[in-house]
Amino acid sequence: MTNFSNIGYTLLGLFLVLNWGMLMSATFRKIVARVAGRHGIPIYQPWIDLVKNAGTRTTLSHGVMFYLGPVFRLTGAVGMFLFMPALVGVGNDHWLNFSFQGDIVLVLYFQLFGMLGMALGAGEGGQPHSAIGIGRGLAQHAAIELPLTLGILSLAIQYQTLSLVDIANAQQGGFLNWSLFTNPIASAAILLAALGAMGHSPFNLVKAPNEIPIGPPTEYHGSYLGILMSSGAIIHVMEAALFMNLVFGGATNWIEFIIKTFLIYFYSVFVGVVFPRFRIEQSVVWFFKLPLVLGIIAILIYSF
Amino acid sequence: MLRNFLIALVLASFGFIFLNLYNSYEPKTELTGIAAHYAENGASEVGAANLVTAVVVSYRSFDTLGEITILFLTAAIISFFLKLSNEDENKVIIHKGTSEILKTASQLLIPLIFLFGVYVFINGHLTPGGGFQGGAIIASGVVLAIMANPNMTINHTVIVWVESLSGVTVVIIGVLGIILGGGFLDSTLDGYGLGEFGTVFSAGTIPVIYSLVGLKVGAEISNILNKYQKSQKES
Amino acid sequence: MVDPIFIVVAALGVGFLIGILGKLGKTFTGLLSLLTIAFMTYVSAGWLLAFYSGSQVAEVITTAGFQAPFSISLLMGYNEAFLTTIVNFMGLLGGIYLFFNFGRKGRNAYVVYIVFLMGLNVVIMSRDLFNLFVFLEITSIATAGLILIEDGNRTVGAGFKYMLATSVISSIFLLGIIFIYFFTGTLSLEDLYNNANLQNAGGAIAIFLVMVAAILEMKPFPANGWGLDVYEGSHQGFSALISTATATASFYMLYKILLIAGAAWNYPIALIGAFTFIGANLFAVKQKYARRMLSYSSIGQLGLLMMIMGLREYLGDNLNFIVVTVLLTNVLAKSGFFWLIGMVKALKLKEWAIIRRKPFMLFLMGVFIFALIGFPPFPSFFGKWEFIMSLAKVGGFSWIAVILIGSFFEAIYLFRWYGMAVKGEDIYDNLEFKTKLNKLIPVGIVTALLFIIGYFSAQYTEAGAMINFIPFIFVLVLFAVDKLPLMVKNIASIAALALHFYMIYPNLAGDNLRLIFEVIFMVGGILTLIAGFSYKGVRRGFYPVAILMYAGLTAIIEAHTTLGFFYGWELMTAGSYFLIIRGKKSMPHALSYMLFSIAGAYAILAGFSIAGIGYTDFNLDILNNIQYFPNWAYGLLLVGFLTKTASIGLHIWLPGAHGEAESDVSPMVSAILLKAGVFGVVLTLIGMTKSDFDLSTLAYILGWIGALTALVGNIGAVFQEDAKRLLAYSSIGQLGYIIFAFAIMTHLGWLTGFTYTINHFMYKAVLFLTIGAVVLRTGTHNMYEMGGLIKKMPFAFVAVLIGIIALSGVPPLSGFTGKWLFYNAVIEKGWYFQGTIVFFSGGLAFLYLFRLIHTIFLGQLKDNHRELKEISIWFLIPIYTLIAGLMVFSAKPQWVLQPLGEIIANYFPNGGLRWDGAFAYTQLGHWTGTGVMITIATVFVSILIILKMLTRKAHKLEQFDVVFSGERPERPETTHIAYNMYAGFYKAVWPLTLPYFEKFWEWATNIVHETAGFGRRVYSGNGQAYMLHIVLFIIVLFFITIGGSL
Amino acid sequence: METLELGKIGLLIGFLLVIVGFWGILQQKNIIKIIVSFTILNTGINLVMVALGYIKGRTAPIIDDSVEQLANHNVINAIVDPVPQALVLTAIVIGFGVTSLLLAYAMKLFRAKKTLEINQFNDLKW
Repeated sequence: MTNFSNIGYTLLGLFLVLNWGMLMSATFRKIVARVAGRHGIPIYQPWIDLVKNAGTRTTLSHGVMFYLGPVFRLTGAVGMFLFMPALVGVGNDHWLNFSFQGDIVLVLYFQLFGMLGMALGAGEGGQPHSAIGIGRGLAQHAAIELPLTLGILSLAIQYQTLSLVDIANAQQGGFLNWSLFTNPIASAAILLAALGAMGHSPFNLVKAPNEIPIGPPTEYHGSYLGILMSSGAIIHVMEAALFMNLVFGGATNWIEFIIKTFLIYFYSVFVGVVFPRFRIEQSVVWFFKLPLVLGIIAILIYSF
Repeated sequence: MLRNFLIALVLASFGFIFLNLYNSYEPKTELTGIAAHYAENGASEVGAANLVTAVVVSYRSFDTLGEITILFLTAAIISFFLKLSNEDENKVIIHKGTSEILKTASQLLIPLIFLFGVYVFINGHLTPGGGFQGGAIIASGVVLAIMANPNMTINHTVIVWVESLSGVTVVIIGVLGIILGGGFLDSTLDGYGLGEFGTVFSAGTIPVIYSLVGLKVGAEISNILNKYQKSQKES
Repeated sequence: MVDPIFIVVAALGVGFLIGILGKLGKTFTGLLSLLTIAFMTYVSAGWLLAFYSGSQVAEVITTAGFQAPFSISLLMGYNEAFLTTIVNFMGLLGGIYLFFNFGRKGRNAYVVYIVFLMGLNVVIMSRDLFNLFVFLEITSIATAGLILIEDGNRTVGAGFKYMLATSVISSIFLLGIIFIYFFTGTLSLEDLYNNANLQNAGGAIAIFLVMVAAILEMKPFPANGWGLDVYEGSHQGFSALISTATATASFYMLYKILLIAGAAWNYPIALIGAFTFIGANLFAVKQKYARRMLSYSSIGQLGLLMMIMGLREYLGDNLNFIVVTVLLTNVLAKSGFFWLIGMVKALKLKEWAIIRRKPFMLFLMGVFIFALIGFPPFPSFFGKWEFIMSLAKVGGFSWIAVILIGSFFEAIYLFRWYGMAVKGEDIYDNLEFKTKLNKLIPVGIVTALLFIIGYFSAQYTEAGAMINFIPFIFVLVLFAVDKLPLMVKNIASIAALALHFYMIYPNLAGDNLRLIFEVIFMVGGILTLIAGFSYKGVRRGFYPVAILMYAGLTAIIEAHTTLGFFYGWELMTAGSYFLIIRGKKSMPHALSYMLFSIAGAYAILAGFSIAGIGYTDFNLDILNNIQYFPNWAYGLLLVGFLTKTASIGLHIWLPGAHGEAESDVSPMVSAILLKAGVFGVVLTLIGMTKSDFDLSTLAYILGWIGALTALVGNIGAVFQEDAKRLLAYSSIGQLGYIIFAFAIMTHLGWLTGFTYTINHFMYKAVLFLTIGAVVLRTGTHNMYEMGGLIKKMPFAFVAVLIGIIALSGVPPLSGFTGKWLFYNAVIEKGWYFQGTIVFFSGGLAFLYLFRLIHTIFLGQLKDNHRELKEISIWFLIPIYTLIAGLMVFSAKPQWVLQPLGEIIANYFPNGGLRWDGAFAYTQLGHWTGTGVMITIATVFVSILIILKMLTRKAHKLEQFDVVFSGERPERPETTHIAYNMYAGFYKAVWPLTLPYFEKFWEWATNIVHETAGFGRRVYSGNGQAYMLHIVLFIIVLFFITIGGSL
Repeated sequence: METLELGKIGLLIGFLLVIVGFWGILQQKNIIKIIVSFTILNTGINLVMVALGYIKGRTAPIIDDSVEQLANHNVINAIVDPVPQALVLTAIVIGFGVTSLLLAYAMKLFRAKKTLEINQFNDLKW
């Protein structure tokens, strides 16, 4: 059984993921700008922001919970990294991180750790926009839950395991073994849910910049913001990595990891640039339609 | 409308029931059951020539006690039901006098009626009649008296005393039956023989009981009448 | 013994004498008559004792020195002794009660009263048909007189109707008697029993006539308008006697005549009884006036007695026990009730709020109501139990249904009334009531007797003798010392719970299943009681009922028999009802709670009765091997328990009941009480696992019920504005999870179920206690009226924070344990859709939980809350104790899950968790609570340190230092996002939130009320119409019974 | 048709009176008339009782010379059934009691509402 011996690899992986995440978000902003016909930021902007934020002298606090909010958030992000394997497949045991501590259920529920803490922190800020954003976020999350759960259940039944590692390993040996092809319907449900989970337009209700100026983090600045940015970066990658492991056969080396996460991430980004933002009820209802149906079918296949 | 229909239905159905009863009725040809026993042994066991009286005062004396109780009960209830408030009580209404004939006739008749009543209950065990009948006759005398002279008042105390004493005595005699006889209300007490059959002093305690009953009934009915009459005063 | 004839002698002797002695004054007359009645009681009681001791044999008393049939004879047997004792004793009490009323009417009233009782005695003892008639007339006339001891036209009218009715009845009776004599030549009952001469058409009719008369004396539905009017119109002191003494006598008269009529009449009698029982109780539902409502109730009881008589041949040895208990309960409780009404002059039900001015009277009222409905420990509880059990054994399920439905109607109106008395607002300054000693004494005596006889009837039954009454006695003690200060009572109560737990622990040590629940009940009880210290003053009436509930809960756990279980169940129901109704606006909610509980209890009762078929004893193990109709038995039991767990459709009572309850009561009824239902479900399911039948369908349905309940509960919670209602709905949802998990019927499923049970106990207690305490501070339930309280009560905030993290199932707290097991159990079982619904509900939990903590503790502090202090220490103590437990369970789940696994292995040996140190494995997944806890803690702390280093001197902002749309808000209200928080989400899911079930139950209620309102109009109040009813009743009965055969 | 014997006639008339009584009780509106109807009803029943005790060609159950002659010293063949007569006696007395009480009630009712219409007296209902 893997244990804490390869903690070094884990930290290294974390570092990689953090930087890759920032790079990815920069690219994202660039693309959006180009689509809008602007020039956009330089690609190294995120690092500059991070350093600048970390360096700010004065920091203001609304209170303890406000202070802890970002900590929760980053813990959630790091935890998500820890409880998921970075790389799977033969000879990658040292890249499995702490995935031995729990299976996919742990991952799914641990996402919420960060969300919740962040929500509370922002809540203490007393900024109405935060509350609005959080409210939307929770509602949408509940809606996403349905197709996602159904899809994941379907996979779990297919592979007769809940362990993310085993699921990913089961898909090795040629892309035809990917769930995407072995269990297309469940994959479809999951990927549609993924759009919501990634939180880009049309599902970026939480941060909806020009409605509730970036929602929850509104009140955060300086070091808080720095922490939030890094956690955001990690989360983006790990969200993608989650779906990679579920549907796209995981990654056996970092190149594969980077490519796959990049593609998955930008799949949501591109959808985002094309579609305008939903209103909350539209979003919820949308998930109750096609994704839900797909999910149900995906289950029905295994019910008989 | 529905009501009338229902009533008609009810009456018709009762008719049907009674018809069935009537059809299942064959006239008796001889005495059966307890009646036969009474006919055969009534004279010897009870010693009353009037077998009805034998049944009423001896065999089924417990019922008779109930009868007395009922009359007594009715009188009691009416006496507090129709009780007058004090000012009503003291009010005096002068009824206009009745006809001379009635007055005179009543003066002649009332003693006779009382006498007849007494006769009827004293001979209750020999001839048709008995305590209740006698009592009723006496009460009818009282009615006549009241009619003849509406302003007369009956002496309440006397009535009450007669009522109570006679009642209590009946009960006491009944208890004597337990001590000296075969059971409660036994009319044949040891050391108090049946007497000679067919004479007034025969049939054990029956004449006594019946006389008491007669007094009691008379008193009670008069009492009730009295209350009715008085209640005219109620405003 | 004294010759019974002296009952008559004494009565008449004194009666006649009073004519003269009356001169000596009313008081003397009164005392003399009481003395006489006392003597009569002494005689009959003497006989009763003689019979009870067993030495005595029945004795025939002849009159006039001749043997029956030639003379009238009386019989003094066991029955006669018992019944005459009832009559005379109640007569004595009634005499005391009415002492001065009689006095006002003059000496004759006493006479009539004595003769009335004497008449009843003879009616019971007489063995001669015509004599029966005579003394029946005596009693009717006496009744017609005694009605008049209360003045007023209503009274006179009632009496007149009564006389008309009885005259009709008696003439029918007489007609029958004379024909019976004609055909048989005798009048003695002995000769008439199975007399060959009555075997012809005429004989049949003759029998019919006497029979129908006897039945009519029992005031059968609908030919009983006159009876109602008498009960209502006459002085309540005397109504008490009609509904007890007279009822007893005419009951026995009917019995004696039924023996002439023969077995052919059993069924009709039972049927008429059933109609009367249901009809009367149904119509009573519509009543607004206490007296009349109680009259209906009395007639209903007569119906029940008739049912028992008609069905007596099925009841075997239990017959006497059933009759005695039901009869005695009715006699004592009903008379007590009428006497109570006589003292409380309130006519309208809602005016009864004035009874609160004398708490003792309120207590008495409660005793009578619970006795009438048949709650323990009162006699009728055991009587009805035996009755139903015996009926089930002979397949009389429709009769059981009748009894339960009728009793349920009775519960409806009695508890609505009681609710008005306990909680209705007392705005009737014009009304006041005096409690004279001579009126209190009889009421007190019957109350005491109810308890005593209840105790002895428990001892009579084998199962009842096993019940431990000590907790209940402690409750009575608490009632007695209710005036003491809160501190004393609270300490005493806590000590009592602790002591009890200590004492019964050895018995449970072997049985971990029960032990878990006992711990939840007792430890939970102690913790929630601690919160009570924060209250000031005396807090009247709280501790008795709280302990009553805990007494019931522990009785459920300790029960070895179905009877014992049901006993505990009913105690718990009663206690919780009183706890709930204490809330300010709780009147309607307490009522619906009670009604659902009683309906549920009856379902359980029916289930037990079916389960008991084929068994002689009531051992609880019979549930493990139900031999007949297993689906019905288990189904009914489940339905019953699901009413307590507030499952979908049966849940509408919970939000109000839990939401409006007092701050420390909500956790009692939510975190603790609901587990009783869970325990019941578990017991039933255990039985189902052991059963040889295939009950998978039942479990499957249960699974869906659980899932849908979870959905309904959580959806409901999302859109609440009231914090406590939010938590209440959340409880519904949580219980849904639990039911679902147990319904899975696998090792993992049950492990999940137990995990959730324990978790829910802890975090729901934490949340309810905290929110309750906060509500005590803020004085409002509405979340949008709060906000920003984290600054004022940080400890409360932390408590809620931990509570919601645990409830929502976010790692690393114990809530996740449940979620993780859930996934494994669901996939293993293959209930994907139900499972998904539950997971979705879990998602909804986030919405309401965030709303709970955000709108209360975060956001903007309200101006009127600036002075608030931290919640009371007495709340914090239990809260943090529970949190400690929660933490241990989270960090070391194996400490709890492994023993649980061992328990469950008894029922599901395969497919449990495989433990490797702190690592848990299933076929599908793996997880380590401890490890995750450590990891997360490490990460969290290190990040915190980093942040600390980055932000050395973060300085505090003021409340309004936020920029909102370019404005700096000065009013918290405008800036606090709380009201209708999830409007957008509502637009998406509103169809799920419609009150379908509320509508359904509303509809059902209306049906009942409309029916009652329409049906009761047959009682037009016109005496002539009543006579018409009577004759119609005769006709109809005639054509139903013998009309056809002619 | 053959001539009805006395017993049957009594029985029929009795029944008739009973039915008439019931008719009055149910149909009459005036309380006094209702009470009268009750007495008719009772009379009917009493007549039925006596009729049932009747035996053709026998004399009253009083043992005197007439009985002696009728069936030389054999009372049992001479008299009609004494029991019904005893019962009738009781029944009459009871009837008297009831009637008098009813009349008292009638007085009170009249005092209360100055009317004897039974429809007027339905204070307690439903």
